[in-house]
Amino acid sequence: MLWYVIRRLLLIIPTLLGLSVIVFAIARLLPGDPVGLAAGPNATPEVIASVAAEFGLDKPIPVQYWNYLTGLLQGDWGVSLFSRRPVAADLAEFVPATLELVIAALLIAVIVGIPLGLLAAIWRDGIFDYLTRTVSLGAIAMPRFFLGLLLQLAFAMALNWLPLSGRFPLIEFPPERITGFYTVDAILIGDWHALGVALQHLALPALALSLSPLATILRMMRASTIEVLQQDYILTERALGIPSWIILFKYTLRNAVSATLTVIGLYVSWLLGGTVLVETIFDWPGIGLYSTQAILGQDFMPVIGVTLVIAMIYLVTSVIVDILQAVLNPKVRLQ
Amino acid sequence: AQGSKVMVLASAVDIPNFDPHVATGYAPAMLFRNVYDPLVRVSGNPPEIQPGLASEWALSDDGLTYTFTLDPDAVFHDGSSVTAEDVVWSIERILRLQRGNAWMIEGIVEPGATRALDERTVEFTLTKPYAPFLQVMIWMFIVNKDAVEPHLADDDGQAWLMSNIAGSGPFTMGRYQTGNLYQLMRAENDWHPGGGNLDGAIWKITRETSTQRLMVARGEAHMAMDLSAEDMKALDGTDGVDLIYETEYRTFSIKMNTQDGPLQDVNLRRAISYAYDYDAMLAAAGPAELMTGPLPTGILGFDPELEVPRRDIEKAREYLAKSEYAEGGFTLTARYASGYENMRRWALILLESLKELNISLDIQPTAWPDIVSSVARPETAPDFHFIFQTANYADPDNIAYAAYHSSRNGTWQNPTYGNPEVDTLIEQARGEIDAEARAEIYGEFQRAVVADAPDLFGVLEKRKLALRDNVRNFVFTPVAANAVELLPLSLD
Amino acid sequence: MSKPLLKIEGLGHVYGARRGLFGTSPAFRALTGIDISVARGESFGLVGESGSGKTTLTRNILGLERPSEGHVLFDGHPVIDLGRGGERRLRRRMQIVFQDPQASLDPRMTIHDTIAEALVIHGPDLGIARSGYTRRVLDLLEAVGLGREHLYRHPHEFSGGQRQRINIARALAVEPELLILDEPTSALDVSVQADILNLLQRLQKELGLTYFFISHDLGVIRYTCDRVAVIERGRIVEQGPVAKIFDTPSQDYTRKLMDAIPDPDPDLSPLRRLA
Amino acid sequence: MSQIDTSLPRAGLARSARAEARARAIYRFRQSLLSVIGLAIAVILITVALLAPWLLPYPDDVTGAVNPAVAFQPPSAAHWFGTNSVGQDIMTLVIYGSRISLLSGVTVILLALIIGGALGVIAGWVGGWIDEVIMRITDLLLTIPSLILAMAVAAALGTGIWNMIIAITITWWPTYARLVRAEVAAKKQEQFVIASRVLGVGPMRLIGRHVLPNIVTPVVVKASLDVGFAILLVASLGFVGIGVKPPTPEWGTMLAEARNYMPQYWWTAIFPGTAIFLAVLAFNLLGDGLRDVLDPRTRR
Amino acid sequence: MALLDISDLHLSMRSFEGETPILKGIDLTVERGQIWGVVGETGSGKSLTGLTISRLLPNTTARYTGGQVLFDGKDVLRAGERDMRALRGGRIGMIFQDPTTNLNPSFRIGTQMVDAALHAARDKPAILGLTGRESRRARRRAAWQASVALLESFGLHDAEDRMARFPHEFSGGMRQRVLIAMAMIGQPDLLIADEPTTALDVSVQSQILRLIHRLVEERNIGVMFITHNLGVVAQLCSHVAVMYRGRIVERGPVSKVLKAPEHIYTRALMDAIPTARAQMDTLRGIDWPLRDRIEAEIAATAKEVTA
Ligand SMILES: Nc1ncnc2c1ncn2[C@@H]1O[C@H](COP(=O)(O)OP(=O)(O)OP(=O)(O)O)[C@@H](O)[C@H]1O
Ligand SMILES: Nc1ncnc2c1ncn2[C@@H]1O[C@H](COP(=O)(O)OP(=O)(O)OP(=O)(O)O)[C@@H](O)[C@H]1O
Ligand SMILES: [Mg+2]
Ligand SMILES: [Mg+2]
Repeated sequence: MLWYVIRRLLLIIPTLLGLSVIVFAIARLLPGDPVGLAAGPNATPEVIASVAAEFGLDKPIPVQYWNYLTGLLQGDWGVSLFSRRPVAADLAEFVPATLELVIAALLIAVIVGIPLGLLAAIWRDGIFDYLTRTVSLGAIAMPRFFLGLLLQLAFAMALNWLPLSGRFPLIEFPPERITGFYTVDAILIGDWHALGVALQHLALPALALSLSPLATILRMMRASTIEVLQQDYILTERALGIPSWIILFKYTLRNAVSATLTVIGLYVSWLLGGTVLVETIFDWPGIGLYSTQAILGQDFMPVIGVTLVIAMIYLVTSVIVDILQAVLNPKVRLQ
Repeated sequence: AQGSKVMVLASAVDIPNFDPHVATGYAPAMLFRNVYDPLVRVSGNPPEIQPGLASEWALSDDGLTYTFTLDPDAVFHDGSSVTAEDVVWSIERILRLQRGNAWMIEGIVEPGATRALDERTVEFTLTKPYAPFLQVMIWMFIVNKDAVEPHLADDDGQAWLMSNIAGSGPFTMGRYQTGNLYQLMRAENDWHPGGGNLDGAIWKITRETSTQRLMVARGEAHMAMDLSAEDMKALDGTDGVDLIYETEYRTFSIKMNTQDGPLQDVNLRRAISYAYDYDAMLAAAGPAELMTGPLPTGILGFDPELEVPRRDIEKAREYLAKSEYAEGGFTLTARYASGYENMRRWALILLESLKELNISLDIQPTAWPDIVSSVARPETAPDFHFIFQTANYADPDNIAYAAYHSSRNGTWQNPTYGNPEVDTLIEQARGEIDAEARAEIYGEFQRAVVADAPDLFGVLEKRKLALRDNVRNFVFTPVAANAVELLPLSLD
Repeated sequence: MSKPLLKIEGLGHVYGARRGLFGTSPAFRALTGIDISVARGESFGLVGESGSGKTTLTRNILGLERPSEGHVLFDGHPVIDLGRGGERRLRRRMQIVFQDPQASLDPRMTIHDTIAEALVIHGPDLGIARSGYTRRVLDLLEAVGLGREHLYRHPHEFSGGQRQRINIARALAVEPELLILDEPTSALDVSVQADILNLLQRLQKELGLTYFFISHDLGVIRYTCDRVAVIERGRIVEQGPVAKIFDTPSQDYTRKLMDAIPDPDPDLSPLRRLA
Repeated sequence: MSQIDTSLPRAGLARSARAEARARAIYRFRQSLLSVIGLAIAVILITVALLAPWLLPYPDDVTGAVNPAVAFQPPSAAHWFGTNSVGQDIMTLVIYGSRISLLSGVTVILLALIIGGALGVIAGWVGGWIDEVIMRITDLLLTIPSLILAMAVAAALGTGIWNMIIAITITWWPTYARLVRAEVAAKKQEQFVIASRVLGVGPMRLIGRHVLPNIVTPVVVKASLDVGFAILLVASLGFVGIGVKPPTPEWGTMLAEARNYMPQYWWTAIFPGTAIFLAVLAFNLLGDGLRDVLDPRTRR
Repeated sequence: MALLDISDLHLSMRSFEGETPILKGIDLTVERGQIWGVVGETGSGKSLTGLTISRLLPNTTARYTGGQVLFDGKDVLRAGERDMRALRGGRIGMIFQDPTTNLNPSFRIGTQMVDAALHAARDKPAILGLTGRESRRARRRAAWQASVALLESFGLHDAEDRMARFPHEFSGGMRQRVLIAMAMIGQPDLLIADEPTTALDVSVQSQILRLIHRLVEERNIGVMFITHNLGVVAQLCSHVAVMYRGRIVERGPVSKVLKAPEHIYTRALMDAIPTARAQMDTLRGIDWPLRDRIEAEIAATAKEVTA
């Protein structure tokens, strides 16, 4: 088991390596002139050349890649052309914010989606089932940005229950950084006021982000529960007279969740991408916002950095999912 | 620092770099004006030069030598006092780096032309008389030489100054998060006389103007910097919010490619100048006024009587007939910085206007850096190039030199236009000290430019700001519109 | 006995040993030292438990798998590495009917198209012109007891027994010499099974086919085959004429297989005797 | 379970089983009201898109006509959906926007299907190292969130509908490569394919006649669902400001612009937003319904 | 009173085409100590008859249109779900065809067995040697021990150890034994086995048959053994019922029915079996003319009965 985990984690390295090649190629082979940006509006050709030299952009692309790679091994993720700040420092700042948002959204989706999906399967073809089926299809079709706007409109502008945007009140200081997750840090240092405030800020963006995965998890959970309920072993368990709540919440649930788990794992990547829009709307200082700015400015070092971080998170998640899968489903052997 | 007197300013613009000799733009300018000091400051409306680090200064009769005397109280944040040597070092650094605002003194102050006469006296020897000298000096910030020297490395300290402050301003940097917020805190040993009660300020990056508007309305921000006309209208009548509409030297014009493509033809350019629907442009702009020629209204030498094209389809057709493209039937490209709502509207108006001449328009919203690189050469530059220009100093030279002198070809302010006669006029005016004579030259300059029709002269948008009414002592300064100086402000 | 139609010599097959990036899946030896020869016109039976390697053997005979050792000779020629043309000629002479009648038919094709496909491929060799395909398909259908009305239906419109007839018709379309039958009736009801077995016997008599008949049902083998081989975990443990093997099995394994078959005569029940 | 009473083949064949299968499919589709609604919306949407030029109340607005005098009119008889910041009729823009959304949504999926499908067939059929290489590349691409990848590519290519379509296609083909590969690899092992192989059928014919027709179902279901998501991605790109060129009206871009006018000029946001929602919903419902019809096993 | 008494059972199943009658008047009586074999071709309704006895058919699609099923004198067709649950496991045990799919793959064998035992012990604590007042833990321990003992007695060595394993770690024959053990742990009076050996190798099959036979001998239970293999019936069963399209066309002691079948369908079935002793060309399938004759004979008997 431990050996398996180590091996899987090691396997991430070649994947990231391959990914860095692809992303680097995409970033450098596409048209667009990032140097113009770095040199500034009044730059003369000489200045542009010197900037290109400064960032090593005058070298052939393979050499650039090699330099990037060797830098990466030393913890140097390159420098933003635009701000000239090290990408690593920016990522350290923004990744926790995004992760906090994504994890919150995922928690909402799982905690609400799984029971609702189970119930919909149990009361299959009933009113509740019909309702959740309809609403969840709507939720999947709902553009996150539109939903975010509507949520802002309702809960921040009209009702004034929750803050409009941001991660923490501006003039207050967030809890001292331990993990970078405001909520977790607030708990760790026991600052309940900060926790409340952080949660208030988290609520709307997490909700906007969670709705689509929630609906998908619900549907998946419903489908797999129904599938499981049709299995022969359920008939056997019923024939043994085992009470239906044990059949449902013990024997069915685990099998159904293990089928749903894969979807949840896949959603992590989606959520990380989805933060781009949600962070823009809610002014959430995370990698989504960061990468949007970088992409619009064709500042490719941050873009590569963000991509690699997201891929890393995704790959680690899939290892976790596989481990959970193996815990839930003994047939899956960790090879 | 969790003091109650913290002012929140909502702005769309980030401060990616803290080096006052490198970064430009209004957000960095705001930072520099508050954490660094120049020799002289500007404030008020109309803007006036006031003492900064220098308590007094003098100009020699030949107009070539400026002598500044430093304020004896002036100290940097580390407690050391500001000396003439720091000033010399800073100016030399500006000239060495050739970035940021260096172009303002380029060719006027040569390296080595700044000398420390003693501990508190600095002397500048100019290569030629330069009327706006004091006005550009407000952008030359003085850095603590001793603080930077240990971190010089091989880049003249750029890496270090990018994220560190070595200044003498009333505020210093507190916590910050790139792309999100920057918190300024009152310097412990603030030496500046007078000033308000602010403990600090937060520059909050808020990209959506509607969010800025809501923040001000909800009291979450004290000032919003980038509001649209619609936002202002929406805020009108909101309790506790004051709206500020101010004229400033910020021009919008649509530059035409005079070196490549159909628009090389002056008659075609004239035809388009007459076809453009200026009234629609004004209507779409919100509070603004139309420009009369290349210079902003009210600046020295501005000619209100100047004959500029206004919409006149007859005349437009006449000129079109005179051009090589009498029939129309071709497509021109227009490029603007994506995200600028008003530019989008004006582009649509241009498209609509060109239909009258049977010309189609390909509108290309483009990332600003791409625009900058595309205008470097006439062949890659678009036919129409949309730009805002803000005068950083209240002098016509600012716009005239940057936007119409042929030596600036290839830059975003003047990609293609050049006319030897105009060049001569600009240079003459630069060297002339007598105001009236300068105004005369600029009058001639304006007529010459209008005759060439290189631009569609657009609008002067009013600066639109929203301010909570518990902010006291705010005075708008045109040349530093959003680069708010916090020192005098107070919060109730 | 003249030259055997099918000759298998020292055949061994090892599955797996797939090398992944990290670790290899262990190899699995499915067949070891198989020696079989089948004469023209006879019915050769192969019995064995599930997983004993029967299907693997057929795949090797058909040239769908490359043997790990030994070789398969059809009419004196190897069945692999024939090139495109040689392979087609071999396919014409050797056909197979699989266990699952449903899975062996393309669900999206009509019966006509399914059977005619064989003619499209081999028409020139068989001397049948394009215009004659439908006629020939009809003949084949009639030979297996189906009729004109079934021509343009899809597989799911048939019962299991009918589907197996279609499979047989398709296999016969190319006029093969050897027909491999991999448990052709084990998915069918007994009553249907009887029909198919009778059909196969009739066809053999009429067309002079050679059968290689696989089953785990000893009754079926006994009923249809002349000679039989017993396979246990990839090895032939016994082979010989049906009567001899069934009446005087020399191997424990064979005896065990025989004993385990429940006989429909209640008097022969070991349980009842025990009681 | 669709099972035909095998004990009674004569009775079962009385009515053509094909017609019966079709009847069953239509029954299943009709049974789900939602699928019917989805189909209806999709049909309306497509009709509107096709007939757009004749439906526009203010056709000039599509090509960028501006009329600042009537900016920000609330919905009224003259402007059912109100007007925007330059006085364009929002209904006109929304109707015309359906063309952009549908065109790009459908084109993206078709292109992705062709590219991904071809590579998937090669990978699944040939196997070996070719399979490894193709699949590793798709795996890699799939670890990058599609929105970010599409944004990056689109930003680099510049605005314009075709650039956008290319960008989205680049992010989308791997999903089809995966699906098709898995299906082809599975079908390759199916008995009926082996049976045809044993008959001497060559690889091209095997793929064309036996494998591809039998993988159509999951591919069509995924494609119809994906059209909805492609429309969503197009709108997302528009929303972040990387999309079509003005004056071409596009829903996401309209919504991004409208954002600045919330809540006063709510109509500028509500109508394009609802249009996106309905379009995506329609294809989701349709895909769901198709899945029920074509693939009864996964039904509920 | 008979253990199980099915009389004139009619069952219809609903699908989109409407309601189809599936069982058309089943009569069957099973006594303790009897092993009834139920044979017939596929789709004749064998499984549905078995499921009906434990009322395991979904009541959304299944509708009982007539007759009654008395188990120990109690009409199960009219019993509530709660009562049925009490019967299942504790009074009626069931095993099904495919041992690979009938065990829950995600749970240890022990977990599944203990749950079955605990359920059965709620009504009959004595089967675990309990009085009904023990703590949860004590009951669990007893259930565990009873399971181990039962598995051991079924010839599963190291049962203690195997209880902690997952189904996929077992061979098919072992799994089927586990399933039988699960069905028997509640010490039911009636065992319904739906083709429990069809998926198994012949050698394993004979072991399972022996096990079921032993259970009847030792515990004097009634068994309903569904199969389509007449050989198995001949080996194991005391009685046989032959089903054809929703009806029982012939029933009686095995020795009588198989030796001297009366009904034409039974004879046809017998003729279709290739045995080790069968001669060439003696097999006869059931073709259409034959089917017509079967139908005719059924119609005739039905008329006789009504007459
Ligand atoms: N592709 C494969 N890779 C690895 N092992 C395989 C493969 N195919 C079959 N085997 C193994 O080879 C052995 C023989 O399989 P084969 O299918 O030939 O048996 P069989 O006698 O036909 O069984 P059955 O009666 O169940 O059809 C089995 O243990 C099986 O698990
Ligand atoms: N859920 C259902 N809905 C509708 N009809 C059904 C359902 N289950 C079974 N049937 C039909 O009922 C009939 C009898 O089915 P049953 O499963 O009892 O047959 P069987 O005798 O057990 O056959 P086999 O030997 O194949 O197991 C078949 O015609 C079948 O199609
Ligand atoms: Mg086999
Ligand atoms: Mg059955």
